[in-house]
Amino acid sequence: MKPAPFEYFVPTSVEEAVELLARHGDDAKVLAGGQSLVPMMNFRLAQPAVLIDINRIVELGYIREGDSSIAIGAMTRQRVVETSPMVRDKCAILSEALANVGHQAIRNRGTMGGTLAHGDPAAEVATVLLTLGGSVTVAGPQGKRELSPEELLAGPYAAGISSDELIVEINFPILAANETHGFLEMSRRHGDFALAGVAAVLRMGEGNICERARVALCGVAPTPVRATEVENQLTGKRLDASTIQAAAELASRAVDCEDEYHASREYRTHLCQVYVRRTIQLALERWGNN
Amino acid sequence: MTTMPPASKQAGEKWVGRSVPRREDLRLLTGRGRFIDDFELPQLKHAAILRSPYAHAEIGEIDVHAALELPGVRGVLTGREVAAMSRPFAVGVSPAPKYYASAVERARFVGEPVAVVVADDRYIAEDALELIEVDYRPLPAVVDIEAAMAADAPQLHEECPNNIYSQREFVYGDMESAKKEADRVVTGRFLFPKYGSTPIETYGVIASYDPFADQYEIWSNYQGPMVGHALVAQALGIAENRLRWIIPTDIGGGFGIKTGLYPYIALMAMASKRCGVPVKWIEDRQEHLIASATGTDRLTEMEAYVKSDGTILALKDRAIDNTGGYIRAPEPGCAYRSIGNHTGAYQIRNLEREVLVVGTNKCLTAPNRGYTCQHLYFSLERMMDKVAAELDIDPAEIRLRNFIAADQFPYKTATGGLYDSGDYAAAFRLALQRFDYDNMRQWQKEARAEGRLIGIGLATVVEPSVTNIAYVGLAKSYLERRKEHPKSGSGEAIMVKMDPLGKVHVIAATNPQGQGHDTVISQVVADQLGILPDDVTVSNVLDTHQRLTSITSGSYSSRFSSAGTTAVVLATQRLKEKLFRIAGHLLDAHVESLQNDSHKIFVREQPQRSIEIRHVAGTAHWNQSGLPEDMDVGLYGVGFYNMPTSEPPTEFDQVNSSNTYGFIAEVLMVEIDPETGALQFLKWVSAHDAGTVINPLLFEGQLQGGVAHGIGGAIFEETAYDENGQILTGSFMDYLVPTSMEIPEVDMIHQETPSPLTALGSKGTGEASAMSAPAAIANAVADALRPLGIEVNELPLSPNRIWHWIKDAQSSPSQ
Amino acid sequence: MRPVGRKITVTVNGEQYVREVEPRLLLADFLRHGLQLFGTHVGCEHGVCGACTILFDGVAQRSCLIFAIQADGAEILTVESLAQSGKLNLLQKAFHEHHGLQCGFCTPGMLMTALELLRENPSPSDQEVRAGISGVLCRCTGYKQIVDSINAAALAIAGAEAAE
Amino acid sequence: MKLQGEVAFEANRETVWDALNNPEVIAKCLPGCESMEPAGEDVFEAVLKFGVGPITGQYRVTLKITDKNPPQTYVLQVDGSGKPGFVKGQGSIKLQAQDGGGAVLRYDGDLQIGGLAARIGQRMIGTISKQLTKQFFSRLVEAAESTTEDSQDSPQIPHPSSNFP
Repeated sequence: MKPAPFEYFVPTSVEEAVELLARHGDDAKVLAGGQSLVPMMNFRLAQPAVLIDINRIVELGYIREGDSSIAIGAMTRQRVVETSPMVRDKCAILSEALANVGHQAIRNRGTMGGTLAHGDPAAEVATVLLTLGGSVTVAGPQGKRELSPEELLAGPYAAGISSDELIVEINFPILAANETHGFLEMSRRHGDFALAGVAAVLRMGEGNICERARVALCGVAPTPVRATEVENQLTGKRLDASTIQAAAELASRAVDCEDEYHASREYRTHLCQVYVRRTIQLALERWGNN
Repeated sequence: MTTMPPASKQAGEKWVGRSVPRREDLRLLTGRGRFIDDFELPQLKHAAILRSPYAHAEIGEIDVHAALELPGVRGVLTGREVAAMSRPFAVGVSPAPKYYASAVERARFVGEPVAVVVADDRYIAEDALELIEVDYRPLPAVVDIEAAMAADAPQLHEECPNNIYSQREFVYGDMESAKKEADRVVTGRFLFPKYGSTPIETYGVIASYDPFADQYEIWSNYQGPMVGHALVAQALGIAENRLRWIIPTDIGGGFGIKTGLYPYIALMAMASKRCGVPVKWIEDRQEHLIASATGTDRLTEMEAYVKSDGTILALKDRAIDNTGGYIRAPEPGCAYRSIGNHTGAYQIRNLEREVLVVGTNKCLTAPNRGYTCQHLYFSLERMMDKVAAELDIDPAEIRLRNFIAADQFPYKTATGGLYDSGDYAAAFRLALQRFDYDNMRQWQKEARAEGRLIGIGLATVVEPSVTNIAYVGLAKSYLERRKEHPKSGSGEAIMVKMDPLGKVHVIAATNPQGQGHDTVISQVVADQLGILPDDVTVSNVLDTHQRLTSITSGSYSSRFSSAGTTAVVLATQRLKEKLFRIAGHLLDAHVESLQNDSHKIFVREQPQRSIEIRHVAGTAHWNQSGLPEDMDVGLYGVGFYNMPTSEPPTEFDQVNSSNTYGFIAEVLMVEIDPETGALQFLKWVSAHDAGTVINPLLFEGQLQGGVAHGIGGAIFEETAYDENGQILTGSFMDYLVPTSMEIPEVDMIHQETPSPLTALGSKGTGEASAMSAPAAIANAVADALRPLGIEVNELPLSPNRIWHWIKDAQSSPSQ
Repeated sequence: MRPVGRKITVTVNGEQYVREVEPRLLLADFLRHGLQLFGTHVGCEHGVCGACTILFDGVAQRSCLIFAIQADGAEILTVESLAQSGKLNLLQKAFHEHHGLQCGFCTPGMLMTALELLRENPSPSDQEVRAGISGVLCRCTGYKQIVDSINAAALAIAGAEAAE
Repeated sequence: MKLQGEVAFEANRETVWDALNNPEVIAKCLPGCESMEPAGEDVFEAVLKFGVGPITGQYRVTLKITDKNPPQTYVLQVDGSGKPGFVKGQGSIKLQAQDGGGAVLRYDGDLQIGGLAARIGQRMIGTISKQLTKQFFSRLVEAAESTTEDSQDSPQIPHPSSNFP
């Protein structure tokens, strides 16, 4: 298990990286944390002719608190975000979701931009972004553009980014005082890819009325997906066991997955329902405890 | 069990029984261990293996030109060259399918070697693999045990019609009377999956061929048995003394799986010869997961003939094992290894058994921690619970009613096993008490009433250790066996020598993979000589040219703590005898009148008549004429111990397949999430009787490790295939080795009933709960799901599987 | 390894090395075969087993998922750095006393992981220890005695610090 | 692995049938098709190179069309091998004319994926195979429609979208 040969570039600025991407096109792959790419290269399932290592673009490592969102540089390591007191305080769902990404040594090197650019169907960070409705800034030959999470996840493996573009920043909205959240996932072992995972953010009003619901699922479709029918069902309802259950039952409509060795399609579909319910309940409990 | 701090270092104390921390740790904790990939040789080149992507395919032309032209490539060895340079490996069935170190005309499982590239480094060797063009002509594949025997199944080998490698029927006792006497028959059908142990260090071989001496030198982390040495020499067509085989001191885990490594030794020996350079091959994880070895999968159908009071009169079973694309020694051992303990911990005097070993397009098998005892006990212990349920007797009670009693030892089983010692009921009761069994049963009732799925699982099993190689003979009938030389044995060799200053060095070839043999040896020798463990150094390298070995050498079947330590005692006693004879000669005293402490030997009744041990030792080395006249020079002792109970099978197919027999009782409780099928352990007590415990710290380590393997097999691990023979678990992302988060705290208790066969009374304990945990967990899950009418007859107990069971049960109309 | 590619300067266990590396050379292979530091072990080469875990600029990472060329200018610590002057450090000592290892193959990765764990959380609960080492697979011990070892090391380190 | 689906065309059935039988069109619709050469009647040898997410694939594939029943059905056989292993499959393609013009294509295939991609990419290959299949048919729709718009003689095949990774 040794990678095939490749040409190696190590730009120190975004401009330089973008220029290299433009020059090498589809032959090139961006190397960020490498926690998904390098295993595939070691298996020789990925054989990029050119590797553009962006680990030395120091300008891409930051966490900045804004008025309504947190801007995170693409090369910020997942573990840094997970343990950031500010992130824990302002966007706890992100810290909670990150704790489910592999193991600590993986998160120590894995980056925020890397996980989004890889776009795994079970990716927790993308799921949170989809739930929060944040944005991703990419740099390309035509300059920078901003993508919604939906645009980023237009198809499997972050199909929304073209091969000459580079993620430079991710914006996560800050959770408002009237919002509560939950993130839960089920995996075979601690740290494994989720069989099914759920992120939920609920804007709550008087008397446990859900004013707005954002719910996304991971591991159950070609990309992380919003469970819009669940959201619609929750919106405007007073949350209790029966309204939550009624909404959870609609989770299966968002599922589009294959039978595979660890879980049948039917089982995954069912897990969504259970985990949506549990996640909403968790969010509600947190709201109640506030 | 608490571990004791190391003893104060005073001579004369007993060291056996103490938690002495391991001397091995010092190098392993500091990065100074020496594992196979840490060895380098001048001019060493590196091999990579091209492997079949097909489960079953004819192999046409192999075009290696482009690979050979790649700079840095030193040569390529193809399957046809392997066939020209070697013979098929011998195996204990006839007719035997031809199995070479590489596929020749046909590949029979995904990952079977097809060619070897030798290059300046592994990176280039892997580049070259991509340049080899192989003309594969795919054939239909079969992976299912029963489908393999069907008339229209793809045939793997013309020598083996219906893909059957081995088939035998056995009858022990008086089945007819037992059947007549029985009040009921309880039946079961069980499928045990294919999984391995995935040691964190993979296989590795360094092979160097000397064309002038026509001799091979091999370094490898092969774990034994050294019958592998004979098999490789035979395959290479050379005398065994031309194959020097060295096994480094440090091996990164074995668990039986590394017994499957020897064909690669032959392959790399040929690659070295073909390319004219020493060759190193380190298996990568993908190669390991798809093509090294796993345990067999097994289909068992079992019938129990029982009395209404729960007495089990007889068992009838049919078990089909699957050794994959070929059958490789020590297989068909999978089917026969546990025959001596086939009736487990119970007094079952009658048994009818049919055994089949079939081939499918799966990777090959090897012993895997427990070597099919987990398969046996999965069916036997599930049957005990089914009998209990059928008769409405508590599952603990049914076991107590059928146990072999303490006063029946040594106990000869119906199949010829000779259980050396034990008190099963006492050990089991200890476990039940610690678990608070009666109260827990009551609590379970209450929890069930609340709708919770709580299950209590029991397994009470016999842990056989120290294989007697005779059992492989059962693959052939008595008439066939009679034409061959009988085979038996379990021998282990140790040499202990004393230097001129009276310090001791032990020369061992026990081939440990982390069990701490060197520490144990120092404890045992210290006790025998009355000295300190620190005064004993140990060199433990298996080198067929420099160490005493036998066919049975190696570390497998939990041999060391009993056979190995007995050889240590014998060797030390012989050294001591010689030391005393010299001392008697120098003191002019009878040997029988002498005694020693850590420094001197003295006359018991006149302690002032003494001589320092170092002076006795010094005399032996420095003044050889000062020795007694009839004594040869050299101050050493050799112990070569073979268990007296290792005998060939009888004409009635009875065989003592192992030599010491320990006991394990598992009592555990699980809760299943009815919504997700996820399983959680609530409580677990595991009682073990492995005779005298030599080092409680190390003993506990073996037990905890066994639990983890048992949980792996029960819940997480499977070498899974699709219907075309494509492997689905080719990485650690899909082959699920339990992490620290999946293994619960297990409360270990132990009881000691010493073995009369070993010098210290110790038995083996290295396989432990790997044998019993799958059965106990399955019983717990079955107990939890009983209210839903669900049968548990298959592993692994993944949440997906459990959830589907629950769903099917809930959607099927209630009876 | 062939001396092609680019020159890197890397500090390993306090010693500076200047070497030429091919870009695709994995850091684990560089440490082992390039620098002959065989203490770091390779168990899966896809980032799951954790045996190759080292400290890269002070942080625990898989050396099988990093190219050696990326270590240019980095400070790396491997298991060989732990014992000083022929003496085990407190973590190693705890592993020795509590039988936190058997075959020793996962041990280097386990130690480097535990080192980071105790640095970040000097008195972890059992569950935190288990979560902390969950990225390193051990097939021998069943983890129990590793958890015991790390707990004991935490106490020993706290004791030593209090004594200072 | 089952690959099943339905694709609606604005183009009429005959036009779609022609596109389905035009090697040039097929070559342009196959994701990552680098070359496609005839190798007998209704048999083609193609080289496919694609990248989905981290995975790069290169296959040499033989495509064989059998059981032709113009303009309604045929059976497509695929047999290929390459760096990440091999693919082997067979699928039926059925065309049905729609009342208000246009056509519906139903495909129903069984794909076997072996080797490296199967054993490592277990959780990815289903998604990827479906993605590539969808991509083929969406390109076919474009191709058939542009044929209708322009002339039957010189089909203007759009280039594969460049942002496909």
